Amino acid sequence: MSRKEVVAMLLAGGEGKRLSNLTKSVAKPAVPFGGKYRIIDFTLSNCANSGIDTVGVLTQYEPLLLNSYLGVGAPWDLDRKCGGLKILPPYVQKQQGGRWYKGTANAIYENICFIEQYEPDYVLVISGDHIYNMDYSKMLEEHEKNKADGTISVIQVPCQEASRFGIMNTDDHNRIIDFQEKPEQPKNNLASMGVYVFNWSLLKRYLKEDEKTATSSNDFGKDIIPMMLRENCSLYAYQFEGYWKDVGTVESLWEANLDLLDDDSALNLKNSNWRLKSVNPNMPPQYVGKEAKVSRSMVNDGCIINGSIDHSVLFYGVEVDVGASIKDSVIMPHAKIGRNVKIERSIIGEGAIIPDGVTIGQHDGPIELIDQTSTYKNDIPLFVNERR
Amino acid sequence: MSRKEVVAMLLAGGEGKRLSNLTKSVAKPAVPFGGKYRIIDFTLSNCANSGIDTVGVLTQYEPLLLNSYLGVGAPWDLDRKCGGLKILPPYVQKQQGGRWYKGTANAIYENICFIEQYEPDYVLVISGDHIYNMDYSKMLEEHEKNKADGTISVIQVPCQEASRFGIMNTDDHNRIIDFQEKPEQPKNNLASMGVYVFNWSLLKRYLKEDEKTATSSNDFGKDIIPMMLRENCSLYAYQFEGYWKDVGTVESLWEANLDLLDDDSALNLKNSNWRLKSVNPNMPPQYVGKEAKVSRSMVNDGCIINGSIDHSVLFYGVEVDVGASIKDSVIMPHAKIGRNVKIERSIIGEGAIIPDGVTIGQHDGPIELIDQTSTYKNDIPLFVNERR
Amino acid sequence: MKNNVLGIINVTQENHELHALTARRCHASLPYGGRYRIIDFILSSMVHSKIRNIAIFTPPNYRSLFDHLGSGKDWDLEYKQEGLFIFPKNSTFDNRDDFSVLNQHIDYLEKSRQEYVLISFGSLVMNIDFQPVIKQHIQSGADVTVVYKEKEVHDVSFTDITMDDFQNITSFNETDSPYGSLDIFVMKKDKFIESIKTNANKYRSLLDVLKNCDLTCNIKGYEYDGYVQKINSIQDYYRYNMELLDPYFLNEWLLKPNEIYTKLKDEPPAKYSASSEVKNAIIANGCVVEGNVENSILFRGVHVKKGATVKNSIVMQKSQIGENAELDGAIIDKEVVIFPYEHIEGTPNNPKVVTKQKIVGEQII
Amino acid sequence: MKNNVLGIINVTQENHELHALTARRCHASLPYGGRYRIIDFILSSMVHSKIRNIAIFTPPNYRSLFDHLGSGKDWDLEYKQEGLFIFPKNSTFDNRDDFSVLNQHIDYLEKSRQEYVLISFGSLVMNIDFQPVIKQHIQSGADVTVVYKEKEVHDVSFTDITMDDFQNITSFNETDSPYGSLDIFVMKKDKFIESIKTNANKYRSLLDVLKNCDLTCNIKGYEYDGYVQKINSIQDYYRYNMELLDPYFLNEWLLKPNEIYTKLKDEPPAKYSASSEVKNAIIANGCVVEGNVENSILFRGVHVKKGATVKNSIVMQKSQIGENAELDGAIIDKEVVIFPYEHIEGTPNNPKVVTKQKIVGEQII
Repeated sequence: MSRKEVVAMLLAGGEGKRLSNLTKSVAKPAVPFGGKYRIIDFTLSNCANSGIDTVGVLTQYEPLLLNSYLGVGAPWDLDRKCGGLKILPPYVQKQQGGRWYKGTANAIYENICFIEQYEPDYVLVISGDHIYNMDYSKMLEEHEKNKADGTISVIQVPCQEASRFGIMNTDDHNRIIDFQEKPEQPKNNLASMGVYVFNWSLLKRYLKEDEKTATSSNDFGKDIIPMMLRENCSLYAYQFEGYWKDVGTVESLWEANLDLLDDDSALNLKNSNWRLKSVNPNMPPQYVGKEAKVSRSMVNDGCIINGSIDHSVLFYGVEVDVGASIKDSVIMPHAKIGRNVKIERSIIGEGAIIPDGVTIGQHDGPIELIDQTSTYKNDIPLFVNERR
Repeated sequence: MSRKEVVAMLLAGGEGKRLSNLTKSVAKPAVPFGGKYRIIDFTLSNCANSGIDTVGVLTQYEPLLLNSYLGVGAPWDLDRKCGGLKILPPYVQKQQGGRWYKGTANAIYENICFIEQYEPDYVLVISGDHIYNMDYSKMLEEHEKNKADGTISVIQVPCQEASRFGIMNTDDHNRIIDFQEKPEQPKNNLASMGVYVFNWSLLKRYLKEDEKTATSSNDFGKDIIPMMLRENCSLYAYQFEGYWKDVGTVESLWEANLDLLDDDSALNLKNSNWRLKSVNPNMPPQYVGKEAKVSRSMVNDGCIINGSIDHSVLFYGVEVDVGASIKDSVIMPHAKIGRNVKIERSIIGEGAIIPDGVTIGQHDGPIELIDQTSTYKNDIPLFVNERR
Repeated sequence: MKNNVLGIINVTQENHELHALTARRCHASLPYGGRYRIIDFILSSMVHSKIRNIAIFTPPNYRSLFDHLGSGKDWDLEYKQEGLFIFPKNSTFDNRDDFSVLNQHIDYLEKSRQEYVLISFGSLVMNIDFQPVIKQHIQSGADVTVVYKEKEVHDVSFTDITMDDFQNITSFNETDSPYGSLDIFVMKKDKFIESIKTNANKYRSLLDVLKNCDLTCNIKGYEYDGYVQKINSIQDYYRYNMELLDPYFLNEWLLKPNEIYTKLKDEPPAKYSASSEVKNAIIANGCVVEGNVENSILFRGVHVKKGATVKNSIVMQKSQIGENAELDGAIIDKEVVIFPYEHIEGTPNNPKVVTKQKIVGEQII
Repeated sequence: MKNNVLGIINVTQENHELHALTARRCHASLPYGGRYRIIDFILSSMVHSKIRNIAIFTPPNYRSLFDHLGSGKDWDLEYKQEGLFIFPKNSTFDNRDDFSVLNQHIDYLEKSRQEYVLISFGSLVMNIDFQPVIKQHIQSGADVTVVYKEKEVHDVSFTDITMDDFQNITSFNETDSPYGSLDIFVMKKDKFIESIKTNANKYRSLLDVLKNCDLTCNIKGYEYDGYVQKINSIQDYYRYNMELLDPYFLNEWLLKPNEIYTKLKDEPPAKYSASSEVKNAIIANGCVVEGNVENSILFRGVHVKKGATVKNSIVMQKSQIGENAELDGAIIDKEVVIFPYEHIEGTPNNPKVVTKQKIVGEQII
């Protein structure tokens, strides 16, 4: 086994509770995004495009679909002879049964052996829940230049939102002097993106230390980083400029999808030097019919559009019948939208069959999410899932 | 998703307790065999060579190495656009925790959804613990010809061993009239090989029925087959001729390895029409030195032989130093055998480093197994595992 | 389950009528239907018919075909021993000489384990299940089985065949027969090899042999009643692409359970801007549509800029249609750049072809 | 982590001295060391040096090389966009004309995203880490960096170079220089493309350009002090293979941390029977040894039958040595059958070559 300079550990066990029924049977990183992707495609493509070829993916919640989506990593060029993508589930023992990772730090702790076999200098800890294109190799360069013990990637957030994040206070050289996890009174607006680089030998020591602490929640933000700061480790902030979003809620998921339609979006999917890689199902090209109207939208292979679409994102194989109109919405794969259906400000779940004439969502209403449990007047099911 | 005529379900969760420390950290199907293979290569190659391209592999005990060995099935040509190899572990839920499959039948029951998506006519149930080359398509032909509900593959075993197996009693047309699980007084010597073909629609009914029975051990041999016979299902025996071995014990594993050295062995590894497929690590060719002697043996890539080898099987990367002699033994990958070591009737575990001058095993003794726990005089460790 | 048939696709024959589109690629790799290459159709049909060992004999200008097919993975043809094999013809061979190129690689045919061969000559667009053909061939005991169709009005390029009442083919030379051969043959591999070896000097192709043999061998027909296209001219190319805009034909290959495989790429979904107007169009991923598109087919990565109009046209991969440019009745090959305000016009019977990587018009600075 | 270098392996040049072994394969696909092909060495060296976009320019008889390399997966070169690209030379090109074949595929060079090229001409057997070469090239600011070695007695086939005290190369034409160029060059891709474009008509190769240019450009040397072989004759081939039986040389490629990749096959382990006698031999998987083997190299799937003796010989894939046959000083190519009791003898200076698929002797029934 040859050495690797960096090993990436990708936390992909998120339940995504606030994504409601979208994560009822899939882990959050596997939620469809952007017309043809799944959320985890962003971080995996980031690794591949940054030249990191060894990625451990830590799964736990509803891993079946995610596992089969990831396979051996070939869609992200991570099917490598040495290293590559490896799925690291918490596993079941006969006597003790199984249990989930106790926290983000515990997840890495439990896989120390996996990391050790590559004798890395650095470990990159990332999360599979975020939408962003980032060249981790630049962050690693900074980390090396600073001779840091750890580097945390940060992004400027609007001040009023700062209290939702872990906030960094840095000196003039970007060295972190103070870290507040979701502070009520944030001292500034530099939020942690949950992207960490650590010197592996040092991190290993802290992980072991943390594991011994019974009261610890075994979390990077709550335990490891504060402990490192207390002990005067040199932690640096690396400021990221660009699009970054934690799609943790139905609203933010909807918003991030529609952000892609903005011509000035900082998130460029067409950059041939930073290809967003994904599993590509084989589908015929889309057909736009004689009575169709499509504007300000992204539409994927396999769609058949006979209605009108405005400011919306349509995934694989969506069919929109005559007279239907879709506005400010996200339509997940293989949904069938019946005649004269009106959809606005909604997310329509995978495989939904929306009966003729139905109206969903309204111009000034909240974001509607249509899934298997949604019903229409008198409990008639609105979502008829024909796919197995 | 297109239909599949047959789906194979491969039971690969075996603990292999009687294989002692060989299965301490790997599932039995992943135990090395035959100089370069793992036991599960046989059943997976059987599937591929029989034209079965959809295989669910049911794992549970120590699945990590097995999972990474299986990947997406490419080494067995089972990396297919539709179907292919899928790993089906019992998985952990947050609230309930995880639990193992209750029995062989329960393992299939829990994966009814997996099978259903292919709408198969037949399900082939096989076990990853056995050494044999078998064309399942011929068994399926027989099954169709008999218009059977189920077909069980059988092999003639020596009468004195019959009580270790499930024994079939058949009429003149090979229809099973009676089944005895490990009978004290076997009525004949037709033993079940644990290879079953069932009509899927019927099996599904019986699996559901069985699951409702609280007292059932949810096992094919103990519960499903007897229930089907009681209810007059037409079950047929399919007689297999050829080499078949359940390598359940250290002795039988040792024996099956040495069986390969027999020039008349019914198990042919060189048959180009029935290639035994496997993960092939990249290793240089073997080097046989000036003072070496090799006879009646199988030696794999990467070995460096300077001692003498007789009637033995050497896996990848074994090094045998000058003056060492190995007889009637199995040497697992990357073991290093020191100067003047004498080994006889032994299995040397993966990565063992046997110090100079040691003697292991004797001409008329039991089969010695050298593993991480083995010690030599005064508790000096005999097995120095340098591999991570 | 297991299939005992070796697939052979011989696309070595060139067609000078198509020269404007095939000067820098071979016929079989012509882009088709917004996303495919012509080879995808026969190849996918073979794969769905459970043929998993396939040899493609290509003309010397095979690089585009080769780049398209890669390892065969996207057609589910990546196997350890079998799978997809590509044998390019040396440029010194005669264009029509099928037998000598086969003869050159006869060792591949001899080594393969299959008992039968299914041979397809030429580049047909069809989605056919070969399993009933193979089944009929084995059950009938015929020496050769030939797939044919009942001809339609515009089917002028099929070899006419005549048959007796038992579907035995009695002649390949008849004119005005209602039946045309698709030049798809099934036979025993041994017989095929023998035929190549004995006839390589005398005849140029299997069809030549069948035409000239004394017909003591038993040749059976198999009728195919599905949709099939044979593209022999620029007009054919234009018409058959345009037919896909008719939902009937679209269904024939879009919605059949046996999908047509093609090379998969990491292209983002197509993007439509506020100013786009699109009617009756097939549009592939990676396109950006800011202008008007009507009765047209856009391949992957085409950019139709603001104010541009693409009408009754076919635009291949990565071409750019500049602001306010107008196309009507045009076939725009790959990576063409049309500058703003340019007009390109053709008719269905004489579509205007703009060749690969051409730059049309001058930049106005 | 990321590497900004495009690898180019140009193996278009043929060598008539090796004709007995290269009549039906190209030089780069010569079997070597029991398990490898010559191309494996430079290719693996590039992969271990983190170069992941590699083009191989091959002669017209490239099929054996092509079958060997497949999709590049076994060399860890299967990527979605980059990886391994094979460009066969058309048979009409002049044998020594490197530039025109590169010029023909200049679009590939232009489209690739890398900033530097590392070009290797010829088929060297070596296990080299190119990363220090690339690093030196970038840090030195040289226009071109050339890898050279201090010549040993039998190194007659390297281009002699002279250098000043700062490793600047001052001439490529010197004879009797103690240094020989390995014809491995690092330069900016743009400069390389420019050089091809401007010199394709005037010069035939990069080396030609360097030899003839006025040396206003700065050419630096990089000394390689590891093991390297350049196989230019049957004697070289024999000697360099035999050298592997010396543990010192064996270590150089067997035990280095950067393994030499090659095509992986499902061959069972080698099998030795009760009657086998083997001394000082390299033996690949799939062999069956029932006779005597001494000071020899057996490739995959060789069968040495009872009573046969293979001494001081090289036997390539799947050849069969019949009962009581005797080889000494022989090179037996692939799939040869030697009948029982045949004797084949050669000497280290004049090894006896038996060509591919030949059958030697008559069957005694």
